[in-house]
Amino acid sequence: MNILTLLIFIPVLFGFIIMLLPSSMRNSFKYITLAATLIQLGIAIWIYLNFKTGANYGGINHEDQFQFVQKIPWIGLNLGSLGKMQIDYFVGIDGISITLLVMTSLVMVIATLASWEIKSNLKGFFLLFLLLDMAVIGVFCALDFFLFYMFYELMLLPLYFLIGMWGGARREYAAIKFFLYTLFGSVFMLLVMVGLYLSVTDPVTGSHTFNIVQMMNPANYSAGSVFSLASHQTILGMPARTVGFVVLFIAFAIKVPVVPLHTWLPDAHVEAPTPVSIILAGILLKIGGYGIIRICIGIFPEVATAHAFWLGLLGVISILYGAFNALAQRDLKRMIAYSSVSHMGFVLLGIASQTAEGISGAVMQMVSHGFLSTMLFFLVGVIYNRVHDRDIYHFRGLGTLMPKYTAFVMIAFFASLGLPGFSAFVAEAFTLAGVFKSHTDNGLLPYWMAICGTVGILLGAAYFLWTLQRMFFGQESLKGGSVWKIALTDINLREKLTLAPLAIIALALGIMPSLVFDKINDSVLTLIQFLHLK
Amino acid sequence: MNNTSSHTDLILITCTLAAVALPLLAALVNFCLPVKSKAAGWVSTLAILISCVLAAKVFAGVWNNPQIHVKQVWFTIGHTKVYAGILLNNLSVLMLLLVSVIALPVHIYSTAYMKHDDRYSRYFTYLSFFCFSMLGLVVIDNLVLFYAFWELVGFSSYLLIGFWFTRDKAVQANKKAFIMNRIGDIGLLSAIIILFVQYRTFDIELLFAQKGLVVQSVVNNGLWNGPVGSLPAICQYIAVAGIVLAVAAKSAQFPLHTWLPDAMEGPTSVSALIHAATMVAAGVFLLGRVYPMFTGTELSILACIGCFTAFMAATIALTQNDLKRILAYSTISQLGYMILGMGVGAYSSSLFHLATHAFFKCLLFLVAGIVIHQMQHIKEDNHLDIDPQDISLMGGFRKKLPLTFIAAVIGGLALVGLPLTSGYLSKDGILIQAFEWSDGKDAWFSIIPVMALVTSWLTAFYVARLIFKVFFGDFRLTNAYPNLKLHVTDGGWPYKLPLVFLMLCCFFPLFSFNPIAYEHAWLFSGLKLPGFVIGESSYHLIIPVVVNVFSLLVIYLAYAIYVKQIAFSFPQTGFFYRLSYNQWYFDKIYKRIFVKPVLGLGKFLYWFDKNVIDGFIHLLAAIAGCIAGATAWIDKYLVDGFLHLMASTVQSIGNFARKFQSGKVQYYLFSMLAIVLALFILKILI
Amino acid sequence: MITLNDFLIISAALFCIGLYMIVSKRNAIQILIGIELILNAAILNLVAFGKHDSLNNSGQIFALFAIVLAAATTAVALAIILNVYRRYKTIDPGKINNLRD
Amino acid sequence: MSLVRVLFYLMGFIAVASALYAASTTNLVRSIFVFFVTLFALAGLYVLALADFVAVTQVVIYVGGILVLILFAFMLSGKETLDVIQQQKGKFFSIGKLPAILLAVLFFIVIINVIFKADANNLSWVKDSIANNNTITPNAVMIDNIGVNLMTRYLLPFEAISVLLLMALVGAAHLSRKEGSE
Repeated sequence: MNILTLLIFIPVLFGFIIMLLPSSMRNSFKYITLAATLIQLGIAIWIYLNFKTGANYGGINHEDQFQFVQKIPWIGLNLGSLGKMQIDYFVGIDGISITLLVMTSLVMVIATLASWEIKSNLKGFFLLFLLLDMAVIGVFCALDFFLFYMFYELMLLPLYFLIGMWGGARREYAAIKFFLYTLFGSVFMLLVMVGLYLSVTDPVTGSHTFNIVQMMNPANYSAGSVFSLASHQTILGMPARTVGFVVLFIAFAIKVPVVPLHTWLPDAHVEAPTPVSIILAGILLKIGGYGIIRICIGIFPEVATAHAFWLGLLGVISILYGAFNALAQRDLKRMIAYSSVSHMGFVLLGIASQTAEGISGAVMQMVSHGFLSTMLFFLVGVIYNRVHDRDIYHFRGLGTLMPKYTAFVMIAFFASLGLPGFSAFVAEAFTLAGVFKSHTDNGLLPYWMAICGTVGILLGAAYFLWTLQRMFFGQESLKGGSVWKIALTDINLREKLTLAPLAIIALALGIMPSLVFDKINDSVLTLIQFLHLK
Repeated sequence: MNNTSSHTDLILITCTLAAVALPLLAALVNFCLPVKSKAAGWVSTLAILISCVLAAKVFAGVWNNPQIHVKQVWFTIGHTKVYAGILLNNLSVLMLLLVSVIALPVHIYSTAYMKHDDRYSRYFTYLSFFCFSMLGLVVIDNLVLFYAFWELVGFSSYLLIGFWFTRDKAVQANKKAFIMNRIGDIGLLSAIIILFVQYRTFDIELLFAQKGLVVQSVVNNGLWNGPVGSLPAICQYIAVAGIVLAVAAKSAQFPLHTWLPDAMEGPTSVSALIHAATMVAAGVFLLGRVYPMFTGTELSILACIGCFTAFMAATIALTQNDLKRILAYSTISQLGYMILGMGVGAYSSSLFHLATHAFFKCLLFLVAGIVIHQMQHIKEDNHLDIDPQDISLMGGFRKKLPLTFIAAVIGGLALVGLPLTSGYLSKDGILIQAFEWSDGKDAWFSIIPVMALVTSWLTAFYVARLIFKVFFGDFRLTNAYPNLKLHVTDGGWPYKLPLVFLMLCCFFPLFSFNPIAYEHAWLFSGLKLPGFVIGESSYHLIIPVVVNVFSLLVIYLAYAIYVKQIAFSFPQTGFFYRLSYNQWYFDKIYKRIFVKPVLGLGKFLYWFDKNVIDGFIHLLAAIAGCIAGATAWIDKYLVDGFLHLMASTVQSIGNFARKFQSGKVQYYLFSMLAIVLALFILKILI
Repeated sequence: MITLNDFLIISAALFCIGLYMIVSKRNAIQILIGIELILNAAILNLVAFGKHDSLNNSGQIFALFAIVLAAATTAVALAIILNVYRRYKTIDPGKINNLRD
Repeated sequence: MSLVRVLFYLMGFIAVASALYAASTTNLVRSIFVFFVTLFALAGLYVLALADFVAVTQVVIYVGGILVLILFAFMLSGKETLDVIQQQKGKFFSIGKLPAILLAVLFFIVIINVIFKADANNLSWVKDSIANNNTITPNAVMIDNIGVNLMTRYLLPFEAISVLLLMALVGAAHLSRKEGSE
């Protein structure tokens, strides 16, 4: 049994158990889910520890350099004159995936712990939750575009229901907005996927293939096909490969999210229940970044290089725009949502730079933001659970009332605003270093983008500190008066146990960035080499 | 380990690491202790004491010996290896010792000063954490970690300024401090990134050594050519500007100085350590580290900034009534001197002044702490509604607080820079070198040393005003409230010991055996840049005389005004008075020019987000809705209508035919016959 | 001389009367009578044409067959009518409309 | 006009008139008895068509068999039937019967039309038979011939008819037995 396959399908296995159990045992569901995610985490850590590094394990465009590979034919139809249809169940990981995989498994555990608050329709919730779990892990492992797309779409459905059924007051609006946005992206992705399929042939079997790794090799494109590098086909007067890249990019940019495709995010976050917010911010956004690295850049490297400036510009706009918006919020969760937009802008900026520092920084930022946003949303969930209010202006002086909570909030806030010692600092600093370096190294991004990025860091300090000052410091004064005062108890053991690992990991990654960088370095170098071969 | 590290080196390195790590350990221990635990103070004090001893050992081992530099790979990113290491040279061991030595009395003082606080152990957690960051900052060998500690220092300062977080002013102040520091951090970060891209290394020694990479690079034809690569010349300017920004933020220089007076909301002991002696000096230390970056014009700009800040802060200090605020502006002013010193090339004098200033300013703050503490007691005992920091309420403490009074006088004299004090040595050095520097330049460069000179007289005035108002005359509060109960004392040994220790450090013998000539101070010569030649101009004689004579005159003037009450008073409505009293309106200007527009921009962008981008989405949705409505209408009334027409036609035919299917046999028969008949008729007719 | 046409016209008249009875009568027995009328119209035709076949007498013989068959038909039909009456308590075919859709 | 012709018209008139009456009346009993008259008139017409044997058979089977059967059935169906039947009211010419009348009349017109178009007297085989003297003369005795033909030329239909009769007999008996009497 392939360990990755096991990792992917363990949640489904437990999902079946939950499905078979009667609803009268609903109290056990959360423990079953927790067990599933813990086992998954265990496997992920095992994989992490056994992940081999070195120049021969770069991955990216070398199929033989992926690890824990399982490749079995899945759908093989002989279509006569149209050739043979070849879809493989093809999973494997390289440096880019491994860290995100571990991050995802851990965030899933946290999200399960955050699900304690869910009170209604537990069976449905946990079933959808586990389905979602499977899908996201699958996305990070899939190396067959069809498989990737399947997992990618499979993610959408549970999320839609999780937001739409367990969400806040405007949940339908948010769920539909989310669904339409992402569906919009993925529908076009489907077209490009089919186009790629028709263009690419497997050199071994001679049939068309969905294999992502083979899509990266220009030699595999049959002459005269739509996306062939040599034939310069056009779609609506634009080069076909540019169109393909842009379409794929939009699909993933919606996930990231990149301004101006971001407006689903604040709504979805605000309306979603805490565990879903955690998954959204912690994992889903990373799928966007991961997709851009693995698929957009991987399959259309020359387009990515030619249009790097625009990618970088979008990144910078996201950073600044998200930060300014966060500054204007009075809903705590919305503020954090906009801060996510800002932080994920660094990811795009780093990727656009196409330097080792930039891409490593981007991956680091994804991992770091995965943990930190999880922590932030969990913290918001804590306060929302107690008084069902999140308005920053309705709280004051929480520091006296909930000292431990405030301590965690401070850790999370300062880690997010890039305090050295925490992971975000390393990520952002090296992303910016890579961006600055790109002008001399490959001439893709101008210098001022790095400077604008630093301004984003400054604004990050402004909105986090302002919130801290407004909500947690000062004389105690609550909108809900004494009722709230009783309700606002300090965090309990479960919450502490949830938050502490996150804080520790954020700290550990900040002090020992090699935990991430060692694993990704070979892949990043391979990617850079691959990008600049073109 | 890059070079041959002998046994002694290894010991020194271990000592350094231990000295840095011990406060961190203390912080962790304190973090785990209960909030009110009194053990925390001793844990921290013990840690800093050991650090102090270790630092002294390291100092003794490294001072004027070859520097020690060890490093190890921290992590690899791409092909770049990022190292972590320790760089011990004269500058860093001096700072190491200075910080730990200043921190020790402050720790002792704090155990008494914070005794009644609810969050006693938290205080020491933060304080120890600060010491760790500061000690780490001074010994670290590469820019990434330097930046890290640089920000951690700011972070611990943030924690300590806002230590009494229920006070609104305190949390406003710490937010302001952190954000202003962040502005500087961005500058530093940009500079680090630019240096990294230019030289592909973060190593301070490689970059800024005598024959380091920075020195080897030249600006040529709009390109900044270094040994590794080249960047446009503008990058160098940005890097320098970034560093200047960082220095200005950390050392509270114009235009980023406004956080420091507000930072006085923190406990006074914190102000003494962080905002007077150590952290604010980090900016100067940074300048010391990256000095080779600065040449020519850049140094002049630095000098201008320092000079202007020194002058401005001194003028503000003249009129303030808040005890700590006066000291804060005085700190800004003195830091301005140091920057000025750096700018005019008085590298070692500047760092010398840093060291001496640390002692006497710390002393003055501790004095202020005692005074404020007593005022606080009076306030609480008598249930008054007064500001315990307002000097216009004080007076006559000379008798009640004799040791404090002596400490204040010594500290004040050192600050003014009268002979025999340490301040004299360092400050006159800067002044003399400033004059020497302006000699060879345009006439109006001499404005800078002249302003510095004026500033030193202003300093004399406000120091005198402070001391006279607080310690001489009658206790003014008794004028308003005649029946006050007063229990005012110097306090126990945790108060007295630090005062005495620091007082002793304010005199010249610690630094030089020659009380007059700064050139002979061991500290000065230890920090001299290679190739530095001490000028032999007449300034060496004139400046000290002019400065000190006028200073004494100014002090007498203050004495006349505040003690003798000679009918001479400032026009309190004049423009200059208001300018000074309102701190040159910087806060208001910043608020109007920066804060409000940024917040406004934020609000606007959110509006934009909600109405334009989301509005666009909604518009799309509405258009889609309209189209959908239209198609639905078409579908319902045209397409479906057609279908319905078809269907109803078929249905009516069916219904018509259905009538024949009545189940009545005769009907069927009739129908059949009718059709047959019709066929027949048809046949016949055709 | 009586021509063939004369017979044919009479038989046509009888046929039409029988037809009318079948279609319009509300009584099964009368309908049966209508059927008999039609049969007789047919027999009349057979007989009339049979006049011109003295050798084989086909017309007359088939007339005989037809008569016999009519008798059998009637017998069966009456039996059916009796059954129908028993079941539906009516012999009005208009009321027996189980075949309706 | 010969006597034969007079007789023919008379018989024809009686047959048609009685049939019309049987059709128009709502009284079942009258209808049945008038039907007798029609049958007799038809028998007369058969005789005029030189088919005396058929005429005799007609009288025997129809009048003696079928009509009796009908009457039997009518009476067997109980008093209720009678009541129901008696109550049936209706005029000869009601609006409800108009379609049926129209149909019948049109059919009649069509048939007449066909008859005249066909011109039966001038059919080729009729002409042939007249030419070959194959036509039955009023004096000829056809019974022998019929009997011989039945047993020779038409033996198969004859047997088939007999079997059919048997089946009808059994069927009718089966159908008319009372249910539940088994």
